[in-house]
Amino acid sequence: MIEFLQQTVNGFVIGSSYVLIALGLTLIFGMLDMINFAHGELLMVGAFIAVGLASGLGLPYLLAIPLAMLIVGVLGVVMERLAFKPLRNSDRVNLMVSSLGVSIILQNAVQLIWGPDPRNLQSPFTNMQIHLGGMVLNGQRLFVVFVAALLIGVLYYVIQKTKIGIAMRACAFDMETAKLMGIKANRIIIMTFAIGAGLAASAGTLLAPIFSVYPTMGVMATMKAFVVVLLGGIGNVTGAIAGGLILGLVETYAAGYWSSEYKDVISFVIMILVLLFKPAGLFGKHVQEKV
Amino acid sequence: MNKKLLAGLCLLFFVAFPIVFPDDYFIHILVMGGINVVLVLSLNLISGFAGQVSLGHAAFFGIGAYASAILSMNGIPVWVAFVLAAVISAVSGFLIGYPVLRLRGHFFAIATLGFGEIVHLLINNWVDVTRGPMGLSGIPKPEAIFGLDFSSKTHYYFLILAFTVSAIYFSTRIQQSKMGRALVSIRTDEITASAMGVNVAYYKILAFTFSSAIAGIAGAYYAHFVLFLSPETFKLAMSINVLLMLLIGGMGSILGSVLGGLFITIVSEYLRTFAQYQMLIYGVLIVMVVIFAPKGLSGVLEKVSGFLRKTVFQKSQMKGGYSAHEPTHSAD
Amino acid sequence: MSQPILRTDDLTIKFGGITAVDRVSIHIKQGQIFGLIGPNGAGKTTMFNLLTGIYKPTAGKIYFKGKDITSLKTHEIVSLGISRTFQNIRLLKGHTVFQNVLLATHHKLRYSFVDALFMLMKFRQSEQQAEKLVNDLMSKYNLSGLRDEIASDLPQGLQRKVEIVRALATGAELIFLDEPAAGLNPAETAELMQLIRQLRDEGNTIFLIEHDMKLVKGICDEIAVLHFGQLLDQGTYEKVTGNQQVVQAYLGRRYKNAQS
Amino acid sequence: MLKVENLQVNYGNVNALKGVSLHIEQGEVVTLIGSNGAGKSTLLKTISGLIRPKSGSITFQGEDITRLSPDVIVARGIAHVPEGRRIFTNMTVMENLKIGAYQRRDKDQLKADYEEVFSLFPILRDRAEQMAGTLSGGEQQMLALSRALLSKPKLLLLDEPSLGLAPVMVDTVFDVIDQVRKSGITILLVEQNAHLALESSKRAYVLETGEIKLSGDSQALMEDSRIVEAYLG
Amino acid sequence: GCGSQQTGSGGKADSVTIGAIFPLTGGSAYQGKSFKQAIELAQEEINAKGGINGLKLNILFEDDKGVPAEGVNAAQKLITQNKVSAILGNFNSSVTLAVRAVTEREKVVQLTPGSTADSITEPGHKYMFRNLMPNSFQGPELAKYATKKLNLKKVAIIAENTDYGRSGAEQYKKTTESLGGKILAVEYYNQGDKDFYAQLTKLKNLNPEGVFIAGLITEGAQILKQARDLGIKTQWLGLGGFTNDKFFELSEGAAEGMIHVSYFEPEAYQYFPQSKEFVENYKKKYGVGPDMYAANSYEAVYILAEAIKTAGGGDREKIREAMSKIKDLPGVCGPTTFDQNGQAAKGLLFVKIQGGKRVPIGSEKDSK
Ligand SMILES: Nc1ncnc2c1ncn2[C@@H]1O[C@H](COP(=O)(O)OP(=O)(O)OP(=O)(O)O)[C@@H](O)[C@H]1O
Ligand SMILES: Nc1ncnc2c1ncn2[C@@H]1O[C@H](COP(=O)(O)OP(=O)(O)OP(=O)(O)O)[C@@H](O)[C@H]1O
Ligand SMILES: CC(C)C[C@H](N)C(=O)O
Ligand SMILES: [Mg+2]
Ligand SMILES: [Mg+2]
Repeated sequence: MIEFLQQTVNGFVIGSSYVLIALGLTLIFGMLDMINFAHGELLMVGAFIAVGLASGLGLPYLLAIPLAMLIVGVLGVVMERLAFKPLRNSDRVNLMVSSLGVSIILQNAVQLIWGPDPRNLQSPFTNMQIHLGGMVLNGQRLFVVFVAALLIGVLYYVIQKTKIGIAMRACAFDMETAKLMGIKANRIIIMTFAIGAGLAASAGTLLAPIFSVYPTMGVMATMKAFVVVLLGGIGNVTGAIAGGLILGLVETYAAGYWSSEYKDVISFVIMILVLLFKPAGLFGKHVQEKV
Repeated sequence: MNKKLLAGLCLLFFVAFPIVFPDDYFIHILVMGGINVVLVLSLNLISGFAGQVSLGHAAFFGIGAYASAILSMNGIPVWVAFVLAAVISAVSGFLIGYPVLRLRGHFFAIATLGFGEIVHLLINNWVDVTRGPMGLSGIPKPEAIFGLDFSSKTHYYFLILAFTVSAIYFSTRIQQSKMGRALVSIRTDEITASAMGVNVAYYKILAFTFSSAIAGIAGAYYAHFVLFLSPETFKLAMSINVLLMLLIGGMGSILGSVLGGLFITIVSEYLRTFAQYQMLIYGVLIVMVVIFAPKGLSGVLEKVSGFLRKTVFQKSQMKGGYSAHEPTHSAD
Repeated sequence: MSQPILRTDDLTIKFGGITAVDRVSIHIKQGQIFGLIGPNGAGKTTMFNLLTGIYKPTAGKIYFKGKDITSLKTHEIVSLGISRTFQNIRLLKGHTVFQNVLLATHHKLRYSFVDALFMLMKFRQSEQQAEKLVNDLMSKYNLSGLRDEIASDLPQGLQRKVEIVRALATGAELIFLDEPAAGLNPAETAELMQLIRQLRDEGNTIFLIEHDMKLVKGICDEIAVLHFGQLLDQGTYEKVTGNQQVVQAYLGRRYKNAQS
Repeated sequence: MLKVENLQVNYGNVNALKGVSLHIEQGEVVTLIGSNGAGKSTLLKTISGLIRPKSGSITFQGEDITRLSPDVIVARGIAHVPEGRRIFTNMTVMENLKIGAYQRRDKDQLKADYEEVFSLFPILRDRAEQMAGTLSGGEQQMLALSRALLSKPKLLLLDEPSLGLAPVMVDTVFDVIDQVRKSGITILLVEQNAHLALESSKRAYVLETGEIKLSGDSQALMEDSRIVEAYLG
Repeated sequence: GCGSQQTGSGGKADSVTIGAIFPLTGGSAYQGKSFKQAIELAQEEINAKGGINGLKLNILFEDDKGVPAEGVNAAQKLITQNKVSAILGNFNSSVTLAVRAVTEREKVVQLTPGSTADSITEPGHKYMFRNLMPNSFQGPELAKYATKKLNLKKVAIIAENTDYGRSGAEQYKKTTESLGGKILAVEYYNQGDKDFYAQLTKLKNLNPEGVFIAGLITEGAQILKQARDLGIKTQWLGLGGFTNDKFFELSEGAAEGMIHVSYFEPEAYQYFPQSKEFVENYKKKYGVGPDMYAANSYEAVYILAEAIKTAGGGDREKIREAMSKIKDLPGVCGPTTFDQNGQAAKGLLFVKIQGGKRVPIGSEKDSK
């Protein structure tokens, strides 16, 4: 029983980290209708910058998080200007390819700058263990859950309660008409990327103390984020939460009770099954095309 | 007529190449390029013609490779194994495509990504059959045929050339038949396609099945050429690379598929000179190509030849055939 | 002339809470020009979508020449001889007029994949026939000059015409036209009416949706009025326009005033 | 109120507008008619800042707005209902309306304005949470009009608002146009339905292949034989 | 034609060229760095001492990215274009095995200082050589040491789902069971996995006396950290892959007390008497101590140099002959003699991490 509870908590916690990874992706995915393969690399760059700030400049971890988010936010904007903006009117698939190019660039640029060695990011919570009725919880992991919840709240507010969220989607759908409505389209897109990249960086900096930091760490993150976003429904924050938690739990139960080799197979199978029965994801609205 | 002449000259060039220029390294790279070209042509059927962007193509390459390797290691002649590999890949393509092709756009892309990873993980974990991460070695070379005994690269070169030409021919026949028109209409607008009498589901599955079969043959060839297989070859990175080749070449274009496959293979090799900057430059190159040539190399070629035609030849109105006009659709 | 080519029985479709088409039973006779009018959102286009298999009805039946086609797929319905145009024109983007029309011959080409692969006689003959059919149709309806133009770049009027010719190229005998006169100027509309009459005279049956009452009045043999998904009235132009409810729900006072 | 002078617009090497001049006074309804491809939509797009003219000037309320960006022009008080409605089909009706009110800061007044729009077009209230893409053509037109009104414009540019509308709906739209005018909003109306357009406007311009060919009092134009033949049928 | 007739002297007669193919980018790049650094050091030393019998040693590096097909292309290029006399490589076993097909066909010696898959030196590959022990060696040795010396009878295994992890785990299991020990569970994970709570939670309840990690540093460090979080207290065991100075730091101290295999320890001069100069030079040049891959690849350059010397130049076939005749050639990791399959027998050490340092506590000879 304790084991089951512990596994459930494990799944929940790891699920929250997936939510965190997926948030920035679902934002850009939903608003701009593009598969951004560079998302995991933004996360990775965020982690490296935090390492640089914390161990290089000796800044406290809690300060390194927002700073890394800021810097990566700017990086996200630069990336959008250089690699995505010129493709705004072209086929979606070109955007995806461009993002692949960007991810290759970032991965290798980071390796050139920082070298290929894995690193650590120190956090005051890393070595904090909380015992709870036979279960053990790690401080940093709880911190992740806490910050994820906070960011989800903020993001949810931005998208649902502010006009910016709608404006983002409007720009994505029809830039010209969005402009006619008085929306400063360029600014909105810049903002979307800044926020999306900042969220990726937050995931990087928060997860870095739990896992380690190396140039290819983003690849897996991108994949997990895709699964989460699709499970929940593209652009849907509630969906990302559900998707992330489901993925976390499924993986954990699969590894804990069945076969750790096949845990990833199981999560992909679940994703595909969900899509077959709910083609727009668990929380996506499926709209029959009107002709 | 002109096009046929050009194609003939190209073929002549490629046949003559290893004889005139017997450099093992170039031949090797051309063989690798050939494998990629066949693979890109196969992806082009489903992603180019039918517009369903797949991120899991490496799976079929892998299935073909493993099927052929395992069969031939169990005593089945390599040539038979080739055929069986195609059939097995086709069947897997059908089984995977059947449910997934109902999904659209990004959903399809990510679902195929998921399937790609599933296949990779199965290859990795089904140790009894695939030897899993230990990899398969001891794969036989193809049996001697038509005076080719596959002791030298050149023999492999002619085999992949034959495969490539067949794949080009196959693709061209599809493109210039009702199936090609159906696929392109599906890519453009599924509802219109069905309202014009096209059985959308059927053609999608058919394209996916053909695509898988050809990818399977490419895989089988790879297995009997490199003579060693291990699961990490057949991962997302490879699916992405094939898709990149297709996009850089020009989605939906047969000529583009050929150009893209060769271009990326050769450029990657060339970039070796840049040592640690190799991948960085590669990334920049990809971004630049999509930005400056969004229709890929075939689009550029089309433009250039269109320009030449206009200015140099002053040729009037082109004859309107289906493939002659659609810019993303140049026949080979 | 009197045998119904198309018949619906209590055709119904619901989207969530909305019943877009509500127990509609109509029948269209062979060789008629049958008009469907009704306020915006009444369910007219949805009717077409049901009849062509794009939507599946929640309830009710559809019969084409007495055959139940309710559960057939869109492409199967086409091959029986029904084709359509779209309210928001759906020509294949970036494709020429010829390519657009040629697509419509798809279901008539009977060659197999092997025929195509080896370019056998059957393949070449079928393809030639299809091309000939398309060329003939285009010259018959004066589109030959536009053969190699990109269809979606043409002016509205011509695009609508291409869509109609494309529908014809399927070999359909029952043709659905969804607001064919929208965006056309009076001169173009007059030309369109001529074309539709010609189609009817050649033995086709036409089922059209239109808001341009001049056109409806000018060519429709029979008219059905849809309102909130339900059949409000059916009959000749005079009959339905005389119906107070129709006037109120659809025609409006300006129309009324113009008439009186 | 609006003054367009010698406006020239090119698409590549196509001359879409070849020196168009026109003016609209405060509170007027002015109609612009012309056949397919004459350049009517191009003119409206240039006014609202979507297209940069090659030469010429646009003055709105005494200020030059020729090269301002669309969002600034909206802020100045010009709303444009584009041809073909261009609603955001991937969003709900309500979200579309919110986008229309994007620049509004006056929350209380905005509430009342939503109500007003819903009373003009009750169907939109019923469909508020539905995806806009599932609306019928006519419903979409109503939405597009409402969306533009919610930006509280001083000048409304309407591009073929009657397209695809049921006769009774055309009535409604033109009634609304009339109401809008009465509420003090100036309107530039582009229409295929020349009859109606001329009827509901005071003055009109006729645009042919990028040039103003005729202009004057709507009433008078309605009797002009050239107009009758080409546009009134 | 195939290169059997070529001298493979890289063109110039006053030098010999060899190719080195390792992962310099991608997921294994952090290991590639060690290879490259040590190889460059060896090259410098050799050339500074006047080369090999007066022949200058050239080394051309290629990146295989850890991908078999890339390795194959690189090998083909080095062999055909650069006409290298021999090939040093690769790291990832799958790449080595794919490249082996090329070197066999082209008849060029391939010496791997980094791949451990057993099948690399299976019979039938004349040109393939290896100067470190295969996976099947360290698993059993560790198992013997753990069961006999450390008295760990109930052990659980967490293994990387690769050749390295799998064969390590299987061999360990077999040996342990044959010695009367018990394997409580074998859990696999994939390279790149980050969270091991699920597997660890399961293991925790089995109360193992020891847990054997058949993996590499990135994931290994995570496993240890996470196990500490979960309060698992056990004797940790590991393969040679943990012989990396980064490991302790990455584990944030959680590796303290772990016992693992090592093929090489800098400053463990009692075990590696030949390594003093190497260790000092390496430290001087790179500021850190060499890890086992550095040592193996450094040694490998000297092995090739010896073969070239015997062959009297860059002739590929002669180099192969010379290789097979090498007998008890002293090297930093111990003497090298290749058996008929090209496998050199080397010993191993057991080290315990104490105060963040690897302290040698014995060798395989102790459990004999
Ligand atoms: N796929 C769908 N999902 C939800 N509602 C739909 C869908 N398709 C149509 N509707 C609704 O059904 C009703 C009828 O729509 P339809 O398009 O048939 O109207 P119409 O009579 O053609 O109108 P118009 O003359 O304006 O084109 C509308 O209220 C529309 O919102
Ligand atoms: N984006 C564009 N690129 C190139 N040419 C264009 C573009 N948009 C319009 N044109 C051309 O400019 C001319 C004027 O077009 P415009 O859309 O302004 O006409 P319109 O009067 O609104 O016609 P309609 O009644 O069909 O709406 C036409 O010849 C058209 O083909
Ligand atoms: C860790 C290493 C000893 C294993 C090596 N990467 C191999 O695949 O053989
Ligand atoms: Mg309609
Ligand atoms: Mg217009």
